Amino acid sequence: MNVSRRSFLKASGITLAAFASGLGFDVAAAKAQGYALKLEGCTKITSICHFCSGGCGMLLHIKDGKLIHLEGDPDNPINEGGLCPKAASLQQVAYSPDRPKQPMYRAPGAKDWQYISWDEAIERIAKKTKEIREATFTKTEEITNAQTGAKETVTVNRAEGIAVIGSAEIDNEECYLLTKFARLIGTPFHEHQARI
Amino acid sequence: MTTRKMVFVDTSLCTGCKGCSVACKAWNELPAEKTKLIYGYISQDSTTPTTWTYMSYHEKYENGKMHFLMMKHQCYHCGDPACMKACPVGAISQTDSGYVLINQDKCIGCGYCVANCPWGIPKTDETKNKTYKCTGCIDRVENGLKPACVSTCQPGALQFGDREAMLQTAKARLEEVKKSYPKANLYGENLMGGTTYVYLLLDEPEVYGLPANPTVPSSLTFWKDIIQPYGGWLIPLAGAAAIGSFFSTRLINAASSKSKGGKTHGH
Amino acid sequence: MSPSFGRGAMTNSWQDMQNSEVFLIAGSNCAECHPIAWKWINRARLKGAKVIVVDPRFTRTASKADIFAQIRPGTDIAYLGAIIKYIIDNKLYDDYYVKTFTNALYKINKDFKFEDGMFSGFNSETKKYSYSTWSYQLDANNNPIKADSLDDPDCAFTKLKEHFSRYTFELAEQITGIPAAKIKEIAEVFCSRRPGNILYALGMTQHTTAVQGIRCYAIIQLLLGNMGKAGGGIQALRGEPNVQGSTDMANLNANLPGYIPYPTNAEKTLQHFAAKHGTAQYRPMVAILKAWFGQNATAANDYGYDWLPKNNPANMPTQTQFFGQMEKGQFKLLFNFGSNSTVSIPDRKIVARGLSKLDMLVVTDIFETETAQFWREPGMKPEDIQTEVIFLPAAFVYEKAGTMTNSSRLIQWKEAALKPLNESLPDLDIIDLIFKKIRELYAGSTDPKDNAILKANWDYGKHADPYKVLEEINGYNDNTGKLISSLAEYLNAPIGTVSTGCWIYAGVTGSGNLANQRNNSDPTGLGLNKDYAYAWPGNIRVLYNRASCDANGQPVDEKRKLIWWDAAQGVWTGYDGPDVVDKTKGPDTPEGKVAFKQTPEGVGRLFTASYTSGVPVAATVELPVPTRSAGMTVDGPLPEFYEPIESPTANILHPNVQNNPCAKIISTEFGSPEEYPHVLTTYGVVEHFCAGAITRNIPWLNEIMPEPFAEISKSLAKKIGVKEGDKVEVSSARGKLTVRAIVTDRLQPYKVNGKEVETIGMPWSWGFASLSPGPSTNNVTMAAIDPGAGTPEYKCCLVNIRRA
Amino acid sequence: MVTKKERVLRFSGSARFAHWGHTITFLVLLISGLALFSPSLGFLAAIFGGYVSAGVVHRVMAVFYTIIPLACLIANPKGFVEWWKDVFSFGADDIKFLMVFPLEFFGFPVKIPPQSKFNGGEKMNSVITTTSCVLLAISGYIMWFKESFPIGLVQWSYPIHDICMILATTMVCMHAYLGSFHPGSGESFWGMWKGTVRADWAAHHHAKWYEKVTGGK
Repeated sequence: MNVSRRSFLKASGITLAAFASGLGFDVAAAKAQGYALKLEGCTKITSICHFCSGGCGMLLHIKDGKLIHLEGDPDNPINEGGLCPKAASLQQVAYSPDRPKQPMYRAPGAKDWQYISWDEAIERIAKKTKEIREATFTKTEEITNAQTGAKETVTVNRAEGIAVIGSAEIDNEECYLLTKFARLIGTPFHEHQARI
Repeated sequence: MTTRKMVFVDTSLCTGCKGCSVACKAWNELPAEKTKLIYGYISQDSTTPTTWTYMSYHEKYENGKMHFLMMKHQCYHCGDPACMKACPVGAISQTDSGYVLINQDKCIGCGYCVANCPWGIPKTDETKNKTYKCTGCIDRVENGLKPACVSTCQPGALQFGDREAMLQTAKARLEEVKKSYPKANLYGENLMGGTTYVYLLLDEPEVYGLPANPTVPSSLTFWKDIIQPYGGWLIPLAGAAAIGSFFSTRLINAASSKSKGGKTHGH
Repeated sequence: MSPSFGRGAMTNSWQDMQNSEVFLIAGSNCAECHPIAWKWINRARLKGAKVIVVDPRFTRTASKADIFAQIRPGTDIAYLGAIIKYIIDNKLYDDYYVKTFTNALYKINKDFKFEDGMFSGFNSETKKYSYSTWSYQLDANNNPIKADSLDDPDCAFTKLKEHFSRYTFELAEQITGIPAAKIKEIAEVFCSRRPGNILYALGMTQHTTAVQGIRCYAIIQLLLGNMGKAGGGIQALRGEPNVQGSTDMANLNANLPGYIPYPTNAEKTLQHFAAKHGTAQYRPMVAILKAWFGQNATAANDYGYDWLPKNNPANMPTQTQFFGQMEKGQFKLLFNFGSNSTVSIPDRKIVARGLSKLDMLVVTDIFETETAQFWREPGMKPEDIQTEVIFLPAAFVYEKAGTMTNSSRLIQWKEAALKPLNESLPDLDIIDLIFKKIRELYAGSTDPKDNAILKANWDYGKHADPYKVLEEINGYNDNTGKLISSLAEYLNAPIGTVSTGCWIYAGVTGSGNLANQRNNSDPTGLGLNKDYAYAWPGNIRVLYNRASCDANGQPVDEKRKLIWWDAAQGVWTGYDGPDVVDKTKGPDTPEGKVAFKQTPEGVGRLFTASYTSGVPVAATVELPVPTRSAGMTVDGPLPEFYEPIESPTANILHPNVQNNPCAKIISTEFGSPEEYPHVLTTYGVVEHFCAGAITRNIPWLNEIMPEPFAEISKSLAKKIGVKEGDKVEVSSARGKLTVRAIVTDRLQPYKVNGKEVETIGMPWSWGFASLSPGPSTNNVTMAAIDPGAGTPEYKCCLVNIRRA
Repeated sequence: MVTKKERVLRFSGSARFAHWGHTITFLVLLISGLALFSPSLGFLAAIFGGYVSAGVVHRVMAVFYTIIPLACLIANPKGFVEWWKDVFSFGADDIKFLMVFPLEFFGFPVKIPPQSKFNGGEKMNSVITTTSCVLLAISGYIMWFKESFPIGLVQWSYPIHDICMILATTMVCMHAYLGSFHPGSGESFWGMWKGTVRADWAAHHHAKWYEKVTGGK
């Protein structure tokens, strides 16, 4: 009985002390803490936004080859660090699990893709290009001379069966090379979404 | 950093692009949520544990003239933060620069801050038992960068700087904007002890669905300034009385049994 | 714009918008589709600039406008015509500017006529105009005869005045649905504040009257003297990140890089080509042939001109028409680099029909687009589709080095920041690998037809190096053996001694990689940033800036000085690169007055006359080679209003000529206003991009804009018994789709010819695949294209709507 | 005269179950909840393995805390009715009791007026405790499911929960002490523990009730 009485007292004491010291609002100390920046130690590489034609500069922070963060490039005089939602979201493309991992092939009539190697893909494309080019090539055609009205045969070197749709979303060098590629293989049928 | 900072949200310049929403997610590494359109272009109409800022749109067609108002919402970082007052575990603190922060190590997700914020900004993740809200990008700010939302804002509707200077900018801009929008007003300059995010609204706060005069709930003041500091004393008082009685009854009993020859009180 | 000014590009820069006093934003929802514009428009607004927005919907752009007018889609020319009439009637034009820098005083051929909606020279069989009467009265030296005053009955200004005299504010109200008083207010505000800036985008170009609408802008800006000035100009806000570059690089059937006209079978030799297009095009043609064929291109073999495929003008399909040619069996193999036609082509069922007929479709893209998997769209039968499809995963923008050219012609270099994800490769490598493999297959062939492949200059390293390609684009000088150092070096070198893959880019790598310049200082405060990256041509930031100076070559606007004539040094100089013929020719010389040097007349063209400048001279070739021919508007030298192909009303200007007589119509199904009473307009939203192939795979963007919708007015909602959030079915004669309804005051019914009309607005960025699939609006749109630009009329067609 | 050996039944089984069930749940709720009352009492949460598990315990206990009295009410409504009848038969003797009680409490010999089954103090305790407990439960559930209630109600629930906690705890302290270590009330503990009390104690402390149950013998 004595023991329990003593323990009761003890507990009461502790509770009392706690109340005495702890009651009332504890105003949080407003102290500046050391906030670590996740960008520390990152390499900064600039790039250009992939959407509208603004040409806004993006700044990619890279650590150990990994993209840590992407935001507007404050030194680009066009956007001065600003980015619209589309551009600001672009870091989600870097490691998107939805990006196809390797070339894919869909056979005639097939219901799904199958993965193929780059070598196989390029081989198939090149062979098909040659096949179609050979089958649909127009070396010369007859035209009416607008001035004289005479019929004449002209060299046109056209691969009629091949069309190329380029893109306004790839780099200049790529656009240029695509234009060159199309015309070299013989197709003037080369367009892209600038028309849209 | 000792001076108070401020973000001036000039809704007369905001184009509602939601760039701030995405930049916030990107910087704070917050996952996307599955949404549906709720109304108009609105797919989010409140903060969530993983959405710390969102855009709202308000349409008002008056006298043949359309008003399409828009503003971003996030924690206001009050000068007198109700959330901080409500927090029972001291997880919420305020920096000298004016930012109100939840220390996630201390937060227990009780939600007291959620219920007491006049704008209902903090939100509790019930599975993690942690409450989250805008941090004002304190890590950026303390390291000399602008908050992510400010930094990304293309139309320049968000400006960041020392509070005094920003307020001057805001007031000057208000004068200008009032010429075309007579109801324009600054929202936050003096509210809740002066907020860190101060808005130039083109119309009355109610049009934006905002409380015109947000205050620290009186229940919270009553609770935290009266009940908790003083009311609690009742308990130790009762305890003390019990202890007092424990001894006094026995002392009196002993005294009286001496005088009455050891007879008990006879209960 | 090219027919008006000589170049078809945005004239000023994004940063330059801060210098404007007033904006007319019509045909662009730039707050959503070009958010960067608003950084700079807002800077101008903070200085007091006014913003006028004309749009079929009250958009997020309109929310920031001082004046907003809701217009019936496709009727811009009507109210713009009224503004032109207002400027002329009230003599608000800049007299000196108009007389000096435009062809206002040039006398027009007396046979030119405009009657009952048609210009003279129409051939109803070919649906094409002959330009013979759209010409100047010429003197013996082939120079246009100039009138003494703007009142001369033959001069272009008078023709303009007469043509637009019909366009009253009241007539414009009947056509556009904008109240006459509001059109007047727009005219007053825009004319009273200069410099004024006009911004447009696809809202203007996606019509069968695309070019003529933009011609109206050109006329307004020339009359007001806003061209060539800081804060002025016409900004064609282009749609994609590198659409300026891809057009510069001629991913188009009618050009070679640098806007060289693509040779047709009528130009059977290089000499014929030179005769047709003049030295202005002959020079770059030789240079590009030298770039492409290197040592194998010699004067003796016409620099390999023969090896190039020649266009047959009778069969020059544009992208929208490609799919019809596939269905007809012409095309068997399609290379599709980074575009998503299955979502983006109007009346889009034509795409799947076409693709199904191919032998092989090759798609490169970042994500698996709808186009790549067209064969498994719900409703398709994959087992019946014999097309082989190869999908090649492409590297994303920051995974590869290279340049992109923004809307204001700024060429910016970027390094690869990350390795391409998984096995993906830059498109450059993909093209390089395919070409090298094809060349391997043709190795040893002696067939002349294979010369193009075998004799091509194609060596960019084992892994194609974009900088090597850019150097080829920049070009080399045979005499020095070095890269061309500047545009001037290319222009001054004898023909045949320099090569360049794209002459307008000449100089970009001539003295180091100028596209990679990073000095962002702006001492002028005008936002020129001249040492940041490189703008073609010749690093000029404000095109036609000669027009910003007076008769003495001094800036007319002291606050916005761009260039001036330094008499002491005898040279044009300034903050910007002077856009002049010759920097040493002063303002008192004929050359020194030329502000629009890419037109044959050297002036801005109010009336797009058919004209080829220069006298016949013997160049290095035998045939006569004139110097420069004019860019033409194929559907008339002056803009005229025509109703959209599908319209709720008759053309009240000329009931017999309802539509643009030259429009090319691809769709085969049309709806009547009785059956389909409402006007549909389509657009993008800020949260998604174009066909959405990338943005619909970005969770953060799906979060802020999760689904497609149809915006309708409250009155229409009431009529069809729909409330916010209900599903509605929108249908046209071509197809239908079901989406969520947004009921809003931002659309209002309006009166057209006394009849109440409703506009329905729908974004088009959704397709059946991706993380956020949704029905495609292009199920219902119209495949009819502008005769000049080749752009389809996405922006208006007739639809019906009901509760789904 | 009653002898010391005789015992009288004071509390039925269900009443005792209700009392002790309530006591245990209340104490657990108190300890698990106090951690949130003041940051300095945070150590109490450690008993439960931290705030989060303390919160879980608090919520689980809250359910028992509300179910037990309700269950007993349903099982033995008569007992409840009697209890409350007695509690509300608050008369002059009860007031007298309350007046002398403080002296009695500290051990001064006083004359206690005749009391019914529950003395004036116990009646007070019953009213305050019951009110507090009902309000505690209501405010607690509002706080728990705050999304379902108007924000003003939620906000007021916090101070109300605390006030009720303070009152209830104060009463518990007094009640527990009086029911255990207070020399004068010791027997009442056994009343609630065994159900019966010594007859002589009953006669002395709850004369009215004693007379009523024993028929004035």
